[in-house]
Amino acid sequence: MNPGPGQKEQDMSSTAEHQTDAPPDYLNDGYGLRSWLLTTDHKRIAMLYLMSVTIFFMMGSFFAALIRAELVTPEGDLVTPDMYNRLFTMHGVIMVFLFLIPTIPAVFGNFFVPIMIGAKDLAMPRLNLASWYVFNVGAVLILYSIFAGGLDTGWTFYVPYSSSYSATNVVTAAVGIFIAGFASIMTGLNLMVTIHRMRAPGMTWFRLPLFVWANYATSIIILLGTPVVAITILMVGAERMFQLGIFDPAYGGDPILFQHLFWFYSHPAVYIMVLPAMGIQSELMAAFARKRIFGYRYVVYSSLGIAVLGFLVWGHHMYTSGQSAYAAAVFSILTMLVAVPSAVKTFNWTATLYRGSISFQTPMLYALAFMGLFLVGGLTGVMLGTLGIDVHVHDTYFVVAHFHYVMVGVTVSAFMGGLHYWWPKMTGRLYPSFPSKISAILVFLGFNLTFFPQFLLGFMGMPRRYHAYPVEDWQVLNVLSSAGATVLGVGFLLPAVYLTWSLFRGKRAPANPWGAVGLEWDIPSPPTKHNFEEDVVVTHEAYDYDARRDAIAAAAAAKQEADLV
Amino acid sequence: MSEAVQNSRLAHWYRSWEEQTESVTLAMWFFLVTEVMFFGGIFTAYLIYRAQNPEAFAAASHHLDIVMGGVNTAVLIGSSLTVVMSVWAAERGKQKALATWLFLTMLLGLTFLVIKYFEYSAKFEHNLVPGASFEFHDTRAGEHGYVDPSRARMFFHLYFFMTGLHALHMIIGLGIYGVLLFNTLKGKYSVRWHDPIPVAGLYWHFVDLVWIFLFPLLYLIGRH
Amino acid sequence: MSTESEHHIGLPQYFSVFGALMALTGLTIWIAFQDFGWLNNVFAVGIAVIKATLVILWFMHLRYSSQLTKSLLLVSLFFFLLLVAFVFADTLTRGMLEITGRPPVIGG
Amino acid sequence: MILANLPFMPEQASTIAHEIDELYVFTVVLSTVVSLLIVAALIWFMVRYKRRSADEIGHRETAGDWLEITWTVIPAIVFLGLFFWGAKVYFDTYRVPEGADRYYVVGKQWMWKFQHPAGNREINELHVPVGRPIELVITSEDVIHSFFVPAFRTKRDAVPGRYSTAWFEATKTGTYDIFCAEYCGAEHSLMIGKITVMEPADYEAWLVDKLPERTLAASGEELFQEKSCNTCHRADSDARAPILNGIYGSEVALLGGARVTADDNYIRESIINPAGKVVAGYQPIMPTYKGQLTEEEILELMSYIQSLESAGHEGEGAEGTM
Repeated sequence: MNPGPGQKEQDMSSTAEHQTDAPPDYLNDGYGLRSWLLTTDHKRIAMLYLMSVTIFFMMGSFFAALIRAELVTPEGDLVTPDMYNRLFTMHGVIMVFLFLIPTIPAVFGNFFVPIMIGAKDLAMPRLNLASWYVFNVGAVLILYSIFAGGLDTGWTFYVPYSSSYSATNVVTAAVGIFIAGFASIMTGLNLMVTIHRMRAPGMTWFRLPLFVWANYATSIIILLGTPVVAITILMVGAERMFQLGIFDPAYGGDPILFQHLFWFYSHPAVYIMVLPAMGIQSELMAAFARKRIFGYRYVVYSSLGIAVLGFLVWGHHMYTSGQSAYAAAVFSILTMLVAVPSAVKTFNWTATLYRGSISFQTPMLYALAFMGLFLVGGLTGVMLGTLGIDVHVHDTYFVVAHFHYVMVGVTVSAFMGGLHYWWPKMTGRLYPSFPSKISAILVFLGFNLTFFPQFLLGFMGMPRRYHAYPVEDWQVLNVLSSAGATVLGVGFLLPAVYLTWSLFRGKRAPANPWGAVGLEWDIPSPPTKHNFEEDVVVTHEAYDYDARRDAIAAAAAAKQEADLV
Repeated sequence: MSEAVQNSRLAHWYRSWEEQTESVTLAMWFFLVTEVMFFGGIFTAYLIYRAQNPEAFAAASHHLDIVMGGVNTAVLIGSSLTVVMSVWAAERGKQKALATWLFLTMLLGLTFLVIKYFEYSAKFEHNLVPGASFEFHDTRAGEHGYVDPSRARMFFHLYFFMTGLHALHMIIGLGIYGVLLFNTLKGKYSVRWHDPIPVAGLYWHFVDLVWIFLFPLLYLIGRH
Repeated sequence: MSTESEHHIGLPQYFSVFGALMALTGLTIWIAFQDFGWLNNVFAVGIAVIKATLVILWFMHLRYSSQLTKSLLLVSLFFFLLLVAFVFADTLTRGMLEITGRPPVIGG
Repeated sequence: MILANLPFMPEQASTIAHEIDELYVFTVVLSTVVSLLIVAALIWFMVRYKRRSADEIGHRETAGDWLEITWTVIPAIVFLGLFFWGAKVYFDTYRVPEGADRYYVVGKQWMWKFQHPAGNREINELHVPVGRPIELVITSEDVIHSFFVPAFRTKRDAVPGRYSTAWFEATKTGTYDIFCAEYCGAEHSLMIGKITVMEPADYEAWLVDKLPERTLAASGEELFQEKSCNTCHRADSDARAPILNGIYGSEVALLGGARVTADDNYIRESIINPAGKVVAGYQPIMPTYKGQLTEEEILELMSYIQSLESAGHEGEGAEGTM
């Protein structure tokens, strides 16, 4: 899907023709393992994160492929039920905690937030490097639990199964998630302090690019939500190891209290996953329509609105769980309110294209796919928030389809869009545009073929986490879904090929290949170690294409001359 | 301390000393926000279960040793004072005073942990530690009626989890202050640059704050 | 604490805050042994909040910190109370609707 | 009924199935229309404002505050409308109608155990009469399960340590699937059963030939004696324990002034943790029966207590006061 080169970045960069006086770019600013593993440069740490999350994305996808293979036949005869439980649990845990939550803030947030606000680096570079190591330690613990017998509690760890009935290594995985969560807190903290303290002179709050705003809102959620799941997981660990049965009904404990504490984090966590993706979407729409985002302030307020309202709605995961009907009604009203900011953003992105100058390069294909899939994902979310419908479709494939439309359809396509948008800036290389467009289309088609049938399966009553389904006529839809999964898999593998190829033989990227406006496009690609050679003073708004008309013309000319298609 | 060494403390990506101090302090305050939510989770569980079984919690709380709890509270408030004195000394560059206040803070922290150790061992003797050997008898004076031992055991689940977590934070605090003391003796801090002292102080005060809430909620219920 | 120079907190202030904290600890222990019914809980939490504010404002220098630092504390308290409030909203109203045929009798 | 035979819809075999389907189809149609409008706008903009030259830039737009307000308020109103409709349907699914027959459902790792009011016991099979409101009192013996019948659109989690209620009224005879919807371990996907809806006459016939020796309430009464509950809970006792006649569903004043309604959870808790909620005017001297009674025995005691109508009027099948 994107470069997963085994060895470190620096041995692959081509023979760098050193400009005599200009400082070397950050990739060539030091060679050898030490310069990479002990770097405090936010750009190198972002590349290290990119490698880690790519490996975990591939592992998670591998488990997903096995799940889809299993569900081709109703009998569920590919793997035993225990194995299947481990498969969907590890697919969930790896994808949620090791890919979706860290990726965009830790890769693109780390790389571009400092550049976009005109800073030389993050507020605490050493903490940034430490977060990468802590993240990998947590990941190793989670992955170790696979080989030591796996985990079969589902990524939700519902008590009392996870605390007293599961014989798998829940505690190892729980400690792994705790540590990975700590890395997420470190990243969130770093971004928060940087955005507050390190903005260049002239970069006022409402001149910040929307990607920075999105990371700001995400950091709020990370800082307020992650600790609660950390303590909840510690409680489950304490119950398993020291018999401190805090959720054990035998001592008056309440399994539904676990669900409250778990979802208090896990719903805002889905906004941790989706808000940065919305930030990338705003960047892509502005860059490829060459126009200011329509209603910039409303998009900012809706990001902050989502961050705050996100904490008020977690009860919609528990409508049928024995939670009181009145509390369910309160959570349902608030869920309807939290859907409004997302609707506002969708309308604003659509309005941005009006009278814009739209070009259909690969990142824009992903952005347009984002729009379609976010409509479906968002509106089915509203359906699930409606009390009446959720009673029937809770814990069925309708829910699985909804959150995959939002997680894969929205977050991953924004990640792919962002990757293709910033790849020239991060690596100084251009990738071939034809295969990348093919892979974008493949991803879109494969995705819809995989997950749209699951909406139908869900309403017909197929429960989730079933390795075998007794109803014969569900098989057709399941086979369609599995077929879609293979197309999606190919669609995601293609970028790994051509992006890695571009690292060696891709054309040299000019400073502004897309003719976009933003501090990151005013510096060479790849940028130097300290990003800006002279102090930056910001005078324009975020996407002020009119003021930068000449710069765009020059960039377009440079691109023409580098005979890019 | 030579000027060069001092300047190396000003990280190159900050524009001034004040900006660096403000950023580091702000970062610690953000971290304390996560700590508030971290303890918030277990305090929520405590409040819910206490609301559901007030009698059982009152009976169980009666078993806690209020003298040790009270002394521990005084010890922690004392340690907060020594921390504040260490910040006061650091601001004025009084290296010797700084070292003594840091050492006193560690001493008080250690006293707290030692008292905690005695409390826990007392619980072991009265088999009040959740596990196979847990047995509970209502020792409150006067007629309070029957208390379900399993609900009283829930109090001890929360008691050991919360005070254990707090003690863990105290141990981390001792580690931090050990490093500070070591650096002070090596003369790393000066009037110009002593950021770690007040920042570590914030963390220590937070650990004291948690105990300020833990003490009444765990020790003082059911005493009347 | 932004610039240290203008508002050094003097030693007497530190000691008076320390004295107040010790006094409040004694008070809260004494109150615990008196029977004020449900007021006991209010006193216990109230005194703890007062002690906490003393520590935060003086010992943690929040009095002289930036507006942002002050708001951080309130934000984190707000979200903690939000968690407690919604979980209580659920546990307290749980049994209401589930009685066969008989509408819930609220209060009274 | 147009909704009855839409493709990809499960059978509508209960009264509320129709309501839920109406709400669902309305939301799907509304979402599709709105999405198509937005996608149409997107496509039109993409075609109309394609980039003509490499250095062309978009027009400078002024923000339309009124436009923003309209597309904030309108979605909010539509969503709140959806909420009210959804809430009405939700409360219909959970407010059990008067005089529903009460069946007990006990989820145990990887099977469903049912108890009929008449005393019959079944595993993974449930026979119910058509056209009568059936109330299910659901609990679990180990982990959280979830009783889910797609054809009736009912779903309720079986949470260990407490009772949850759900109800349905079957409108069509036939056999429908029962699933466990909440992940509960190794054979979560094998924890399925069949619910057979029969005409009332066939149901009575089925009951008779499978009738156990005594009803739930009767076995509850026997347990009541066996566990010597009646030594204190006697009508004429010198007030050492509250009289249980007619207590079920009534309102109870507790020691310390609180008032609570004596529902299933209250009775179960008073058996497991008697000192939790003591009735005003009595001493908390009742010992706990935790660990001495299985879930089924507690349900039998529950049925017996419910059958004790207050001495005043003649309940159906009540044996009067002891």
